[in-house]
Amino acid sequence: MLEVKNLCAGYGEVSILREVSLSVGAGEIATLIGANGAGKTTLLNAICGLLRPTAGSVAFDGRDITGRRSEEIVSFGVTQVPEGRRLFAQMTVHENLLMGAYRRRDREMAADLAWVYRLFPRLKERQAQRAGTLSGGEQQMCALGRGLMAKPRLLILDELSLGLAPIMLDILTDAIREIHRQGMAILLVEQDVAVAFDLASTGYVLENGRIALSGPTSALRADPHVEKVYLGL
Amino acid sequence: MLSLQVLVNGLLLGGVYGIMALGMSLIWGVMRIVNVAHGALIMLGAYHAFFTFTLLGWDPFLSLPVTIGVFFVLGYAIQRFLLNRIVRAQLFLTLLITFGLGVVIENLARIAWSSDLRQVTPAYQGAHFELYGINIPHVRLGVFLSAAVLSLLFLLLIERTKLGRAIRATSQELRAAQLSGVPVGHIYAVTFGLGTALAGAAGALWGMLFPITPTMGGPLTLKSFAVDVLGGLGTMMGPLVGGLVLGVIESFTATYVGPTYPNLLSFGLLVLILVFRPAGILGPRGLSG
Amino acid sequence: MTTIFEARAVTKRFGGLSAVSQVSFTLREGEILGLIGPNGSGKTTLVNVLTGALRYSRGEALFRGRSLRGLAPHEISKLGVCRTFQVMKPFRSLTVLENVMVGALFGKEGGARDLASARALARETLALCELLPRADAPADGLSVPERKRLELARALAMRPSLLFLDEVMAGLNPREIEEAVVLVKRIRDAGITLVVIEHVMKAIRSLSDRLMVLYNGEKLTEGPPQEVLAHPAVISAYLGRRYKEQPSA
Amino acid sequence: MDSKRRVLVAGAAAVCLALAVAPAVVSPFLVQFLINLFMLAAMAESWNIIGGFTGYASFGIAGFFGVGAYTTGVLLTAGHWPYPLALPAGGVFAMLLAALIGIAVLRLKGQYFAIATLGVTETMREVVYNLEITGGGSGLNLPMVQSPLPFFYLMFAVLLLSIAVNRRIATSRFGYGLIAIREDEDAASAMGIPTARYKTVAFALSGGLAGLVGGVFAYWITFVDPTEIFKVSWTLRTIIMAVFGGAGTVLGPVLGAAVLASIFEGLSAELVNFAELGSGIIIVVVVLFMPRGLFETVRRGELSFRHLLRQLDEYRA
Repeated sequence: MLEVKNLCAGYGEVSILREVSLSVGAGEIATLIGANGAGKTTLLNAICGLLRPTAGSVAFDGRDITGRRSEEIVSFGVTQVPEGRRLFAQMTVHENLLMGAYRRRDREMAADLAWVYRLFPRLKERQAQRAGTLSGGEQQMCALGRGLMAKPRLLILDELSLGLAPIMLDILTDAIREIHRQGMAILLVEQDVAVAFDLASTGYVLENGRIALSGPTSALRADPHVEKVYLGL
Repeated sequence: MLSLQVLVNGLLLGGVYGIMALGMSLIWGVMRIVNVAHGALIMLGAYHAFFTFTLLGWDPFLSLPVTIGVFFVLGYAIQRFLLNRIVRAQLFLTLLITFGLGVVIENLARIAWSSDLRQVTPAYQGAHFELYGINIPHVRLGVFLSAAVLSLLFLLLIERTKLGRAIRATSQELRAAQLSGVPVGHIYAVTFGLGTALAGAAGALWGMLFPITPTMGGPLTLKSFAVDVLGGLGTMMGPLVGGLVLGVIESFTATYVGPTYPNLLSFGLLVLILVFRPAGILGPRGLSG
Repeated sequence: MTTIFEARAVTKRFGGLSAVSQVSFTLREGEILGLIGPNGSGKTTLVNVLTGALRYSRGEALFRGRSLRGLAPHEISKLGVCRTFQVMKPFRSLTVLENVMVGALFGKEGGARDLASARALARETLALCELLPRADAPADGLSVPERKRLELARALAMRPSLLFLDEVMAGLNPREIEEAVVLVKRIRDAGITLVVIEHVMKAIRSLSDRLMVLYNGEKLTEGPPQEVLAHPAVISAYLGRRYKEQPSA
Repeated sequence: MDSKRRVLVAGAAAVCLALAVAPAVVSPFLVQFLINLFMLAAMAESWNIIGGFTGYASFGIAGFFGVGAYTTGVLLTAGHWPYPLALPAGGVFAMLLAALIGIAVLRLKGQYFAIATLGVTETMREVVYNLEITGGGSGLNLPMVQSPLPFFYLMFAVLLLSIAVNRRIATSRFGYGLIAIREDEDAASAMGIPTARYKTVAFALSGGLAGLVGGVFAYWITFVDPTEIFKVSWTLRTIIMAVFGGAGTVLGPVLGAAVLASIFEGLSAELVNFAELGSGIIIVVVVLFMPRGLFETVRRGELSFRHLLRQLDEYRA
């Protein structure tokens, strides 16, 4: 479904990504882990059209989407829930969710909205509330809901676990499993190694702009390098 | 009874101040651009109303929708082909380029239509009526009501429609808007178009109350600044509240202190508010950063 | 070794949420304290409060017995308490050498106040940080590791007595981390007390004399690295719930 | 001094010599043009201290220009002060006023600082407009001086002073502090720079120099009225010259003033009607194609058309 080949990107003269390749199969959950500053968000921005890559290619369902504008990429079915949630703070929860469906012309938006509210009942309670007044976990739910409203075929989650209380994390990971059961492919970019390996079947380890390791998460979990770099024991 | 008359005069004028400042506040709120050419666009709006009135015989109030349409297209083009290129440049470059634009517009007008004073004088120019002893000229009331209706329509557009949501989303969280599929370049152009349409309408209304000259723009840009800062920069209701408040304050100062003092007050107020309460009356706290 | 620095119940609240609450610790001269904790645990906020970038909500900190509460950042750095920034802040239009000269010119009292001696001190500091060959390059042309070393060099040129290093090793590959560890040790040997904030456990373990762990703005524990890293609460707070319990997925 | 600097100094000396002799040789029209050029260059240099080095784009330079003009004018007429005393007094008063206003206004950043300084200028005009001593709306008349020669040398002296101040700043600890504030104020403060104090001093110096220029201008033109002297276009023309020439460099603003003043003057000579229009178009073109200024663009060798087009995309939405 998503094919990234030898992607290079950066800001001004400083190049950050150096020939990164990764792929996400249909209906699969893949994860990308790495220390902050390793280039994770830069990679996502290059995929989603916020940053023009300097080399390499990005393909989705066989179609080359390298360097296309972000609004086009969303309508192709690739949606990113950005790091730090970035909700429209002054707008209500309901309006935030509607914004997720900005590109859609179809009729099923009402049905999708109902599904999101079933997935996150707390959002339904707070739908008329301003998004800025929600707690950290609730904001994360709203951001995830907004992404789902775009009815993507590939959902990219950037640092979902950031600053979440454990119980909230469990709710969100369960939600991800439910979403995955609906057949949606997910690319999980994470710092929390445990959550990442729990959910994803394949994993990529990004270090300083390069894919250092990749493979099934079961293998990665036991890999000494991962343990050394990400736990330092 | 005089103070009631002064209050009403202030409020009637405050309506135009509000609509004038609303255009600037919208452009500032969404793109963080201070549009120094705002006054020049208002001047163009006045001339547009004047020429549709004199050449085509249209009533200035009825020609408002046309003015709004024409100026929306003008604003959309200015942003799309000129300002979108520098929207992420440092601040004073955006200030400079809009200043350059203002000078170009002002001088084109001076060359095309000369500098002599023009005035939109519909048949009912002199008509007025009494209400509890207060003299209310038809034109001033018409201008106030048009400004009120326009503000209401504008607020509905921003608060209730999908386009309005996209504009608000872009102003609050640019990256998230892009990731939700909002074509940001287009939204910026629409926003500048709306801001220019409001400026054009304000110009048409202003032209019914005061003389029209190519150089009327400069002071109006500064007045819009003062109203926006007073009301709360970048908020929707701020400019309207600020306009009414400033209209009343100026009206009282002109009557009780002296005709030359209102400007001193409005600009002095502008500086004091910026320094001590930059958020203005309605704005959120801590906008000074 | 004498106590050089003492934080007493330092608290910082933003609205209702307290980003840092009741954090107290002491530092001995020439010691390296490692400060670790998951993202959003308040590490950088704590440094911002101690170095004057943010105001205290409660508590205070003493440097050589003198309270730092209420002082502006430049007054604190004049006393010799300096910091580097997690998000690097080079002076882009200046060269690498000029960036470091600013540190020399405005650092601790009694330093190089004229351009010539500042330039000399800057060169010395660049040599220490192995950046001398890049002295005349513009600051925005540097690679990530080089920029990290520039942040370090700028702070060193201020001749600090106490230096807060905020994630100078983030994003470095293993070899670059090794070099950074050597460099930090050299700084400590020059008699500077250090508080090192890092995620890279390997570096923290080899550098720190003592470790302090922050979690949700509170001090979870403090002590020698081996003891702290084996502490169950640290494992689960820092690593996340499930990694250890079910190794096989 | 290495050879490059020796050439530079020799060149500057030659220019000064030529300018010193010029008034006796050249036509009265050109003398007026040169006085005007010196004035614009001196204004651009004074703005450069706060806008170029410190990175705080003040839109209030016309305000202090006007304060200087009025102070000198009032001291000269009502106060009967001798001009050699009235002129520096005007500059000092403008400097003190700038320091006072600076303390309040410099807490603001970016757009808010710009709008506040714009508001300051407007407020100054309205104050002068309503004061008796300044002649209110009808303006202030100063004693006539026959030949423009003294103003030629005086304005030139003020220009040299403003260049000297810029040079002194550019090569001093204070200058490095200002540049650090421009580049990143948080980092500057953390590195020990007393940012509030440095910004206020820079703002005061800038205001004082502009006041001096105003003092010379008032006596040269012998008539000062509020709407003319506090005009926003004074401020913005000054800024565009500094930016066009290269804000943040010592001689950039002077270069910018020389080039643009000649173009504006040339325009107004031929197509009198279109001079202002021309200046507006130039401002738009300069910001679009050379946001870093002529000086920097030439230094980077980016004057070619291809580079200029690439410039267009740098700040795209």
